[in-house]
Amino acid sequence: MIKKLLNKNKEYASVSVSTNFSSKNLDEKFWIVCPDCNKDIFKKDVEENLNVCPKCNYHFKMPARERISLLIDEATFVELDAKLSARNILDFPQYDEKLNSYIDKTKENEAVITGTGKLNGIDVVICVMNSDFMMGSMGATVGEKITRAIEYSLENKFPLIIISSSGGARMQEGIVSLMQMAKTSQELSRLAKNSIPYISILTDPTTGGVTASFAMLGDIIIAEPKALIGFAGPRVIQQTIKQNLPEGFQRSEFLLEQGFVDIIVSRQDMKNTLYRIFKMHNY
Amino acid sequence: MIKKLLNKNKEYASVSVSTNFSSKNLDEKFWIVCPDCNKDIFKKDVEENLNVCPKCNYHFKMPARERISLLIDEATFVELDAKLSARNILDFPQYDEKLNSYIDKTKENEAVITGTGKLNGIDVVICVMNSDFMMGSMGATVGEKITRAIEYSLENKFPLIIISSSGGARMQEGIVSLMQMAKTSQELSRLAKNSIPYISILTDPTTGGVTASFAMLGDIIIAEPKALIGFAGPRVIQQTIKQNLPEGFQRSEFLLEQGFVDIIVSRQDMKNTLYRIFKMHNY
Amino acid sequence: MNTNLQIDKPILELENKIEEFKKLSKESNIDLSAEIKILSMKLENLKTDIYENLTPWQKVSLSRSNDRPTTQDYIEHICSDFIELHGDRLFKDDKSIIGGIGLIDGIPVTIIGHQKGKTVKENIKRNFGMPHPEGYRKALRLMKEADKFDRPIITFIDTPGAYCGIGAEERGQGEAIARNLLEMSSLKVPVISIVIGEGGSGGALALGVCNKLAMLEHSIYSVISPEGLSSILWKDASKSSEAANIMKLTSKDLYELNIVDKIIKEPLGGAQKDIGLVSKNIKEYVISEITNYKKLSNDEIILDRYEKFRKIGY
Amino acid sequence: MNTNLQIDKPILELENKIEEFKKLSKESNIDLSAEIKILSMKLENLKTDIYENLTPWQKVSLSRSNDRPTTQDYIEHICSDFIELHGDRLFKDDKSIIGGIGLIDGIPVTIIGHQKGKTVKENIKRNFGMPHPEGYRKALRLMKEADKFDRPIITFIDTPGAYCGIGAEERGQGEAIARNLLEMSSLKVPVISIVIGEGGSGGALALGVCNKLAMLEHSIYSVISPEGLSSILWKDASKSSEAANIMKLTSKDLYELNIVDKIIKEPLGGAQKDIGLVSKNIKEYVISEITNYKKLSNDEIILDRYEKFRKIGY
Ligand SMILES: [Zn+2]
Ligand SMILES: [Zn+2]
Repeated sequence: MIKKLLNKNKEYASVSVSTNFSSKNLDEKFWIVCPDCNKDIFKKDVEENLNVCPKCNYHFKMPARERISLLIDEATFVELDAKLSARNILDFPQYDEKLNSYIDKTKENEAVITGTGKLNGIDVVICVMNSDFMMGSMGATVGEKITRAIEYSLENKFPLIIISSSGGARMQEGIVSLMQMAKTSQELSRLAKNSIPYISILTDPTTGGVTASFAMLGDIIIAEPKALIGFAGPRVIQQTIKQNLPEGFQRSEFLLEQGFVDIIVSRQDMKNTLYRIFKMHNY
Repeated sequence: MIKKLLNKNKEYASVSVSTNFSSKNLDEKFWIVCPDCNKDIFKKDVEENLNVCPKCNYHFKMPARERISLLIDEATFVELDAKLSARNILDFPQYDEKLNSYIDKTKENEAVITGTGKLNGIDVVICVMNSDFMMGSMGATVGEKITRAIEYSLENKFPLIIISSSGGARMQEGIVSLMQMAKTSQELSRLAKNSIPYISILTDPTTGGVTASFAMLGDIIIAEPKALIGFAGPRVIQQTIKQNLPEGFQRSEFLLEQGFVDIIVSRQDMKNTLYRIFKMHNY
Repeated sequence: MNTNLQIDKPILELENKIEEFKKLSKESNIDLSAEIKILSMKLENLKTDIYENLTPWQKVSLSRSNDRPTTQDYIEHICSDFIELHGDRLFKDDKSIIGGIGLIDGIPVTIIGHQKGKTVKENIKRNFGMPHPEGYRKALRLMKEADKFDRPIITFIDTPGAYCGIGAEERGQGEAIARNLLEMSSLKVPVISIVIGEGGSGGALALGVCNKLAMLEHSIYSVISPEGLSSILWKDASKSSEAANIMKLTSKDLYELNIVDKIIKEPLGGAQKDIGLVSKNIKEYVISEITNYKKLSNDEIILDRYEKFRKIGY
Repeated sequence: MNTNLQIDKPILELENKIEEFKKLSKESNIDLSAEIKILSMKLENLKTDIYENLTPWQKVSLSRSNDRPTTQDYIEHICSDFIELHGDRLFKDDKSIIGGIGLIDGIPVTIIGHQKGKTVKENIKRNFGMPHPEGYRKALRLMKEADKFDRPIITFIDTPGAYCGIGAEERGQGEAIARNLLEMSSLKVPVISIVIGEGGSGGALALGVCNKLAMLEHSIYSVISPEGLSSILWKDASKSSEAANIMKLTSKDLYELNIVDKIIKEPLGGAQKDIGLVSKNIKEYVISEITNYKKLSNDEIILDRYEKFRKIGY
């Protein structure tokens, strides 16, 4: 079923390939080099393998809509607040232009897609951040959409899934974007008080204000293999401390070791793992 | 007032001096060597200074009854469960003899004194562990007396003070002594739920099962300067890891640095500090 | 292992003898069936005799032996599904304690236990089942999650004790254990603890503030190790066997002291002879207790646990 | 300091001139009182003119200047008694955040704030007011104690941001900040936050999930530093002044954005010119808010805080 969906949504798959994969030679239409194992791989093999390197299990980025197809039963997804789009609250220079160009490019209105659907028959609320849209940064609209999704989860008692991938707060919305960290976190506190499970899924990259708010607040925190996860980005840290960072620093496996991630789950097993978790929460 | 009390209870003061102070020469009746600053000090000067070295503020051990005099307003202390004494639950060899010899030597029935009294007019419950009695070890009776004191605090809504000094669980009472850690801690959980403040005072030495239960559970944890505080004793650690321990390891100042002690308070300031704390808790 | 073999030595000798007789009978075509039958009966009696009369020190050895089933083994046998969860969300994932959520007969539970290794390599990874503070903090985090989602908690106790070391002290070994004792007392869900091997002091109790405490027949639970006691009492760690004799650390002792609620039988020779059977016994016990506690309110569950410990020693 | 002097340069020049006139007048016995009066009026106007028209970047500089009063200064001035408490009970006492209990006009409160140093030595000890995770965890511990004993919480915000470094990431800087945001939202006591200097991003917000947010007039609060923004936008950290202009980071900006509830006036020249006065203003504000919240139930206090943040941005 997944393969079929991927074929259907081929547009997304190829977008991700052209923007994220590095090419080695003129055959770049067909072959790419895996950034992790450095091997040549046939592009189509990656695409048909959920954007996962068939040789080393490296997880390439996956477009947000494909993630929904991956996890939500066919034809059950109902999007929430699809029309909500960012506004230039601070009259920040060139922000409007930037927004419009991302809207054109991604055919999405914001850096998060929220909605409800069924996961192997279980009603869930799902938010998927879209790192193709302004690096998945969180401004007022992203914060609002996530907050409303949590409220939807609260009202309907559906478990909540948030798939993060973000560069952090959206600087063009200044302090308002910072405050979205508090806004989303406090909404999660209401969810927690009502004992509705929230599963946070961290994908490459999850940093900044998203890491420092809802992404780290899951009842269970799942990471995809080798995803970059941190508060400060590695370059900023390197500039600050003026020394090299240890191998594997801020990767999923490191966070597991340090005690901040519950499990690392490959894309292929994600839906079933979520299903098992919800079963263990009486769904 | 303190000085007067010390003179009144001279018996205790001299007990502590003879057992705890190392002597340097034949004048040991008058002079002692401070184990911290290594200076010769006139024994009487120490005794008149609350068993604190006047040269370096080293806190010598202070007998349990003197601690009560130090903190509780004159003639207001009412002892609880004074008669309760340990029993040889496990028929442990030579335990009865050992108990009797300590009872003879210390004129106390157990390794903790519990009671109620006023601290600058504020009603409090106070427990003082007595390291002269079998190293202040906690068996069933110590656990029971502390538990009852907590219950007394709970019933009367008096703030609780426990002054710890203990080598840990009493091995002669085996598993029953281990379980006192749970018994006292769960009673503190009731106190906490009722928002009655509990101040834990750590004195030299506080280790083992006492550290791993009520001693570490204060709303505010106060340590006397340079007290040894730890779970495992330093000798055991040294034997295990086969390397020297860092300077100052497991001392009050180290625990403050590591985040496990709120404040270090000298004996001279203890009563007033407690008073200020209770004032800030609406007493 | 050594001690295990020592305990089993007469059994193995007799088993060998029976084998010889069988071989002889077959090769020489002599009818030795009567003799073999007698020897087999003798063997059964010998086994029973040895394993029902293990000295405390033999039990200590058995409880520590490398081939004794661990928390992981029992989880595998009693859960139809299990997901291990990691980390204390503060400092580390301590591998000497494992925990996660699982299904037992369709009932969601949280299971937490000390984890020893069976090989040297695994034991190094597991720190021989001796947790650092972060292990207890991971356990507490998982217990609070269980509390939030109303899942009964099962803990498996199997540790020589909390680790003794600089890092452990620096990060508050005492605080971590104490915190668990306090927080476990107010859990609204039932906690069933089972000592499956070594119940070593505060490091064991930090997972053991429970509504019901069970022990596998040959497991032990004590305030100090026999080696520790013997070196304190007689300045001689080699008298551990004598120390064990006076310590009251066997399941039977603790049952008689009213501290243990249930002794779960092991097959002759110990749990490793039939993990399936022991797991079945554990599972039945756990399910029956969970069923009992279903009838109680949250407050009653807390009170039940409170009363269990309140009365100990007085 | 440098920038402070820069801002004050015309003021100092005029002050010097007045001094010269006075000296001249005295020495030469000439009556210059008319001139001096005019110059003094001019000085007052100049001061007002400069300090009421500070550019955002000047405010950034002022908010960071070494002589700006810190959390400790305000605590000393507003509390009749204060006891600093230490440690997160997990890993460390982080000295870039201080906290404790105190009395303000006899009312018990918990006060927590970022702490910068005024000297290099002190700044190293305080890590320039940039907390590690253990700082936020200490703050949370103290806030939960406040909640338990029904003490209002006052937080002083003054940090360049949460520290960026290996240890901070290893111990979960993101988790620590996130946890505070979540836990602060369910505190049953009122939280009054006051930005006294630099409000730097998530590291500031982790002490700022409050019922009322006040800012000292010349303090700033932003999602990123002007240097950071300028290097992202123009690959050039030197254009910080331009960045500051578009960031909306002054107290006035935040007041107009409905994020700040109150601007606390500073004397001309900045808070360091009259700590007593600024402290008095802070104290009055805090007491009036605490008095207001006394009338609310726990649930109403939580709801009040919730609504404050719920509406931000929409
Ligand atoms: Zn690869
Ligand atoms: Zn001295």
